[in-house]
Amino acid sequence: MSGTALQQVELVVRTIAQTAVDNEKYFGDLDAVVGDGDFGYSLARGFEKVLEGWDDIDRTDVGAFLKKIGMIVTSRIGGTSGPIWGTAFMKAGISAGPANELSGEQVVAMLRAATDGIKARGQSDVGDKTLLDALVPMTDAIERELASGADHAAVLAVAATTARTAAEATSELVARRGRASYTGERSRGSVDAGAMGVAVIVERISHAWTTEGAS
Amino acid sequence: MSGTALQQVELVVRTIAQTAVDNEKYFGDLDAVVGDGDFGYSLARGFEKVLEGWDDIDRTDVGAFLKKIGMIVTSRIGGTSGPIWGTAFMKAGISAGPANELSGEQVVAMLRAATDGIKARGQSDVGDKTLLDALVPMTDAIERELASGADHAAVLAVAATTARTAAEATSELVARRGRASYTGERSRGSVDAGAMGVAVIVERISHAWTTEGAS
Amino acid sequence: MKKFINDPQQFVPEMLEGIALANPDTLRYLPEYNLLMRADSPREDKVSIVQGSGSGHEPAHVMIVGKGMLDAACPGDVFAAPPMDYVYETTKKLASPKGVLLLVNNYTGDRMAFDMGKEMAEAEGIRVEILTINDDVAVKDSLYTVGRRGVAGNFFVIKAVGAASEQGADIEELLRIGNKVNDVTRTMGVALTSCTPPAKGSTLFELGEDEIEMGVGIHGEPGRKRMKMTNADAIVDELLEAVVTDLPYSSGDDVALMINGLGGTPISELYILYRRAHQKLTEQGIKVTRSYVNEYCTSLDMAGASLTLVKLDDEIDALLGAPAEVAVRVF
Amino acid sequence: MKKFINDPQQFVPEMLEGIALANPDTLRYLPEYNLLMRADSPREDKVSIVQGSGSGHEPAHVMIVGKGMLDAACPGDVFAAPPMDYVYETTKKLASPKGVLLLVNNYTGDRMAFDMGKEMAEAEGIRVEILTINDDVAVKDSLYTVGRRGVAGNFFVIKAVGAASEQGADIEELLRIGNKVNDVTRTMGVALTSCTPPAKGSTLFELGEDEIEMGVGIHGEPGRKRMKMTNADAIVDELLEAVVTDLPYSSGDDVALMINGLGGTPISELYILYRRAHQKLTEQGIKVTRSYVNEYCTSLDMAGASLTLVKLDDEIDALLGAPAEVAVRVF
Ligand SMILES: Nc1ncnc2c1ncn2[C@@H]1O[C@H](COP(=O)(O)OP(=O)(O)O)[C@@H](O)[C@H]1O
Ligand SMILES: Nc1ncnc2c1ncn2[C@@H]1O[C@H](COP(=O)(O)OP(=O)(O)O)[C@@H](O)[C@H]1O
Ligand SMILES: [Mg+2]
Ligand SMILES: [Mg+2]
Ligand SMILES: [Mg+2]
Ligand SMILES: [Mg+2]
Repeated sequence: MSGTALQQVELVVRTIAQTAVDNEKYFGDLDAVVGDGDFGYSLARGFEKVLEGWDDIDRTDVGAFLKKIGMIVTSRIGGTSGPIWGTAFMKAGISAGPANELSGEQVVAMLRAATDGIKARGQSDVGDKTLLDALVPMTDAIERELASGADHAAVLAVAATTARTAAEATSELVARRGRASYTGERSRGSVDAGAMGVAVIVERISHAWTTEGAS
Repeated sequence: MSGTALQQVELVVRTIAQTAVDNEKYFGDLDAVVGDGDFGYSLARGFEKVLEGWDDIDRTDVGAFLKKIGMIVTSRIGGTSGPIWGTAFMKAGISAGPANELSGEQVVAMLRAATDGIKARGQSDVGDKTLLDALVPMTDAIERELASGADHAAVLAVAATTARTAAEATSELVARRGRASYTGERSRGSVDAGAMGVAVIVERISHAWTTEGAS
Repeated sequence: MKKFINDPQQFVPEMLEGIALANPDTLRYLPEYNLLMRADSPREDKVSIVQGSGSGHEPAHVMIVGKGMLDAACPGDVFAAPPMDYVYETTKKLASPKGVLLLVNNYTGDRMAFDMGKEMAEAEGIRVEILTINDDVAVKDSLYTVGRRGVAGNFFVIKAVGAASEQGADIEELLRIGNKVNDVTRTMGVALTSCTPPAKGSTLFELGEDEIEMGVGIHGEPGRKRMKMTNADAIVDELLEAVVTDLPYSSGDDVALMINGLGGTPISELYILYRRAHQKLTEQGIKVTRSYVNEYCTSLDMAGASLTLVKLDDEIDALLGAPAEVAVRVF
Repeated sequence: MKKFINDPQQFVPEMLEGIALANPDTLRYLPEYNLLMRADSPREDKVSIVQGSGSGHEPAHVMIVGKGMLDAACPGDVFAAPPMDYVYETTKKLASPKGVLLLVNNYTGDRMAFDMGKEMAEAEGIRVEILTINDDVAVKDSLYTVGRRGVAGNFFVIKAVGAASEQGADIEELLRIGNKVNDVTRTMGVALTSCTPPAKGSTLFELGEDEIEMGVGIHGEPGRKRMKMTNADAIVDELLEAVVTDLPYSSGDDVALMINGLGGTPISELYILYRRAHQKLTEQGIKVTRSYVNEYCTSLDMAGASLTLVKLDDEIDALLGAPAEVAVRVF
C-alpha cells in the first residue's frame, strides 16, 4: 500500500474495526471458555460506532485521528476492553502527534506507547495471559523487521505470523489478570481471547495492506 | 379365597394399598400427560399410612373397618384423590354396616354406595373421563356375574377385564372434570390416570384372591 | 433433575421450617398439619384469613402470611390440595369469634378438601366462609368444565381482604370485598419451559426448543395452545388481548398491572414484558396506576410469566395500598 | 435460547425502560447513558450514592435505586462494565455539594471505567470517592490475581451507606461505614446450571446433568471446583464452612444471613438452604438475627444460590434496619 501516512493509518483502523464486527461470535466464544463471553459483543458494539461515524472523525493529522478513535472506543465499549483498547489508541495518537509522515521508528514508538498504556491501565504485563502476550512479541518482530530493511508488506506478514504464534502460546499460561484469573490453574489449556483477537486482526491488516493497497 | 367377610375385605384393601404404593411412578406418569403428575405420589403417600397403621385399624366389623380406612385416606391424601377415594371407602363402609357376612347383593350395594359417593363429592358422572369410567362398568359386570351364579374368583376375573377395557376406552373421551378438563379436546388420546389406576388395582385383587386364598 | 433438595418427600416440610426459622418473632409453624400461622393469630377482633392450596407456587401462599395478608397458610404437597384434616385442624387453630375466611383457588381437589374441612369445623360451632378465586382467562368457563382456575390474581384478593380484616371488617364485608376484587381480576400465563416436581424427578411435560405453551396453568397443566416461540412484545400482545377483552377493561379505566414470574424467569425479563404491557395499555387509554413485577405465584422452576389486570376503584386502591408485612421481602 | 426478549441488543435499555415506566414518580431514566436515578436526586444535603456494573444481576443494581438505597445506577451491557463516559456523565448528573460515592464491585473492567470516570469528573471540580466491594471468598486473594470479586454481599454495603447518607453522613463517614460493612461480609456461591447471555444466545459454559460448580462467580466464571451434585444440606455445609472460616465468624457473633438466588432457582429451594444454614450456625453458637432469602444479585437465568454472612454490631444492625424503598418489591 502506498498513500499518505493518514491513509495508511485509516486503512489499519478500518480493518481493525471491520474485523471486530465480523468476528463478534468467534471472539465471544473464545471469551466464554474461562471468561464471561462478552469480549466479541463489547468490541463489535464499540467498533460499529467507529464505522458509523467514520466520515466525521477528525482527520487533522494522524495523532488527532487516533486520539478521537481512542475516545470513541473508551466511551462506547464496556467491560475491560473499553478502557484497554481505548487507552491503546489514545497513547498511540499522543505518540504520533501532528505527524504527516511516519518513519519506522515512529511506528514502533506508537506501538510501544500503546502497549505501555495497556500495562499501566491494566496493571498487567507480558506473561499475565492477556492481549499483551500477542501485542508485545508482535511489536518486537516489527521492530526487528524494520531494522533489517524489510518492506511494509513483508513486515506485516511477519507481524501476523508472530502474533498468531504468540496468541496460540497463551494457552500454556495461567491467567493472572482479568476475569480468567479467577479460575487459576483451570485457565491453562485455552488461549486468551484478547490475544487471539489481536492475531486475527493483524492477519486481516496484513491481507488488506497488499490487496487494498493494490487497488 | 375363603375366610370371613372381614378377612376378605382386609385382603382387598391391603391389595389396593400395596398396589398404590408399588405403582407410584406409573400412576404419576399417567397423570402427567394432561394432569399435574401427582396422582401416584398422592395415592402412595396415603396408602403408605394405611399400611403403617394396619394392625391398629378398628376391626369391630366390616363397616367400621372401611370407615376407618376412609378417614385415613381422606385425612392423609391430598389433591383430588383424597376426598374422592376417602369418600368411596367411607360410603362403602356405611353401606356394609355391622355385617359379618356379605351377600353378593351387599357387595354390589357397597360398590354402588362408593360410586354414588364419588359422583356426589366430585359432581361428576360416567363419561367425564374419571375413575368412574372404570368403576361403574366394573360394578355392572360384577352385578351381572354374581346374578349368573359365578364364583368369586370368576367374578373378579371378569371385573378385572372389564375395568381394564373400560379404562383403556377413556382415551376416547374428553375430560370434563378434574385438572385434565382444562385442556379440553387435547385430553382426548390418553387414558385417564384414575381409571387406569382402578384397572391395575382390580387386576391385582383378582390375582391375590386366587393366590393368597390358596395359602 | 438438579435442585436444592434433600428427600423429595421433605420438600414442603423443610421449606416451611426454613420460613419459620427466618421469622421466629412473627410466625408459628405446626408441622403436623403443614400449618404456618401468624404468632399473634387468631385474634378476638379480627376475622382469620386462611389460604390453602398445593405447594410449588411460592411465594404464594406460604410466604405471604403476615400483617395485612394471611393469618395462616394451609399448604398441601407439591401441586396437591392439602388433605381435608389439615384444613379442619387449621380452621380450628385459627377460630376467631369473628369467623374464619378460607380463600380457595378454584380447583376440584382444593374445593373438596375445603368444603369438607369447613363442614367439620362448622359442626364444632366455628363460623367459616369460603371465597373461591378464579381469575384465569385461559380456561373458558362452561358447563363442561369445572370453571376457571385461580392463579396469580389471588394475590390481589388476599391483599384486599387482608387489609380489610386488619381494619376490623366482618366476614360478610370480607366476602363482598373479596368477590368484588375477584370479579375485576383477570390473568393469563405463558410457559417457556416445563417444570420439575421434586417427587417426580423429571419434567412434567415436554416443550420443544422452539415451542411455548400459551395459557398454561400453574401446575404445568397444558394451556390454550402450543405455539412457536416469538419475541417478548408479541407474547405480551397476545396475553394482553386475551386479558383485556375478557372483562373487558376499557379506555378510562385505572388498573393494577402484574407481571408475575413463574419461577425460572429472571426479573430482568419480567420488566421487558412489563414495558410492552404498560405501553400498550396506555395506547388503549387504560391507565396503569399500580405495578407489580416480581414472582407472586410460581410453578416451581418453570420459565414463563403471567399477566394480571385488576380494575381499580377508590376502595380497592386503598386496600391494595394499605401496609402489609410478609416473609417474602427485600429488606 | 427461550427468553422474553426482543432484540438482544435492546435487552438492557428495554429493561430499564420497564423499570422507569413502573416507577414514574420516583425514578428518572436517561437512555443516553443507561442511567436510572431517583427523581429527587441529587440533593444539596446528601452524598449521592451510585453503583455501576454489568447488567444481568437484577435486581442488583438497577432495581434498588430509591430512598435509603442508591441515588443512581449506571449499568453496562450484560456482564460488561459500563463504558467510561457513562460513569462520567452519571457522576456529573448526580453531583452534589456533599460529593458522589461510587460503589464498585472488584472487577478489572469496572475498576478501570470508574477510575477513569472519577478522574474526569474530578477535573470538573466534583468531589468523588470510590468504595470497592469484594466479598467473594471463592477467589483467594493473592499477588497473582486481581483480588476477590464483589458479589451478593454488595447489597449490605449499599443498604448501610444508603441509610447513612439519608441521615446526612458526609462522604468520609460513608467510606468508613461502607468499608466496615465490606470487611465483615463474606459470600460464596454455587451453580447448578449455566446461564445464557441474550446476545450470545447459548449457555456460557456446560455443566453435566450430575455436576455443579462450587464457588462460581456471578458472570458465569468458573469457580473453585466442579463437583458431583449432592443434596441441599451437603451443599450448604460446604458453602458455610468456606464462609464461616474465612472471616472467621465465631460463637457469640450476631449475623445477618442471606441466601441469594442466582436467577433460575425458585424461592422454595432457597428456604431449604436457609433452614440448614440457620440450623448449622445456631449449632456453632452464631446467632442469626437478620435473614434475607430472595434474589439479590443474579446471573441471568442461572440455577444456583449464594450464601452471605455479615457480622453485626449495633451500628450496622441499625443501618440495615433503616427504612428503604426500591423498585423491587412485593406490594
Ligand atoms: N488487566 C488487564 N490488562 C490487559 N488486558 C487485560 C486485562 N484484563 C483482561 N484483559 C484482556 O481483556 C480480555 C477480556 O476482555 P473483556 O471480555 O472485555 O473483559 P471482561 O468481560 O472480563 O470485563 C482478555 O482476554 C484479556 O486479553
Ligand atoms: N370431579 C371428579 N370426580 C371424580 N373423579 C375425579 C374428579 N376429578 C378428577 N378425578 C379423578 O382424579 C384423578 C386425578 O387425581 P389427582 O392427581 O389426585 O388430582 P389433581 O392432581 O388434579 O388434584 C383423575 O385422573 C380422575 O380419575
Ligand atoms: Mg469478557
Ligand atoms: Mg394430579
Ligand atoms: Mg394435584
Ligand atoms: Mg464482561
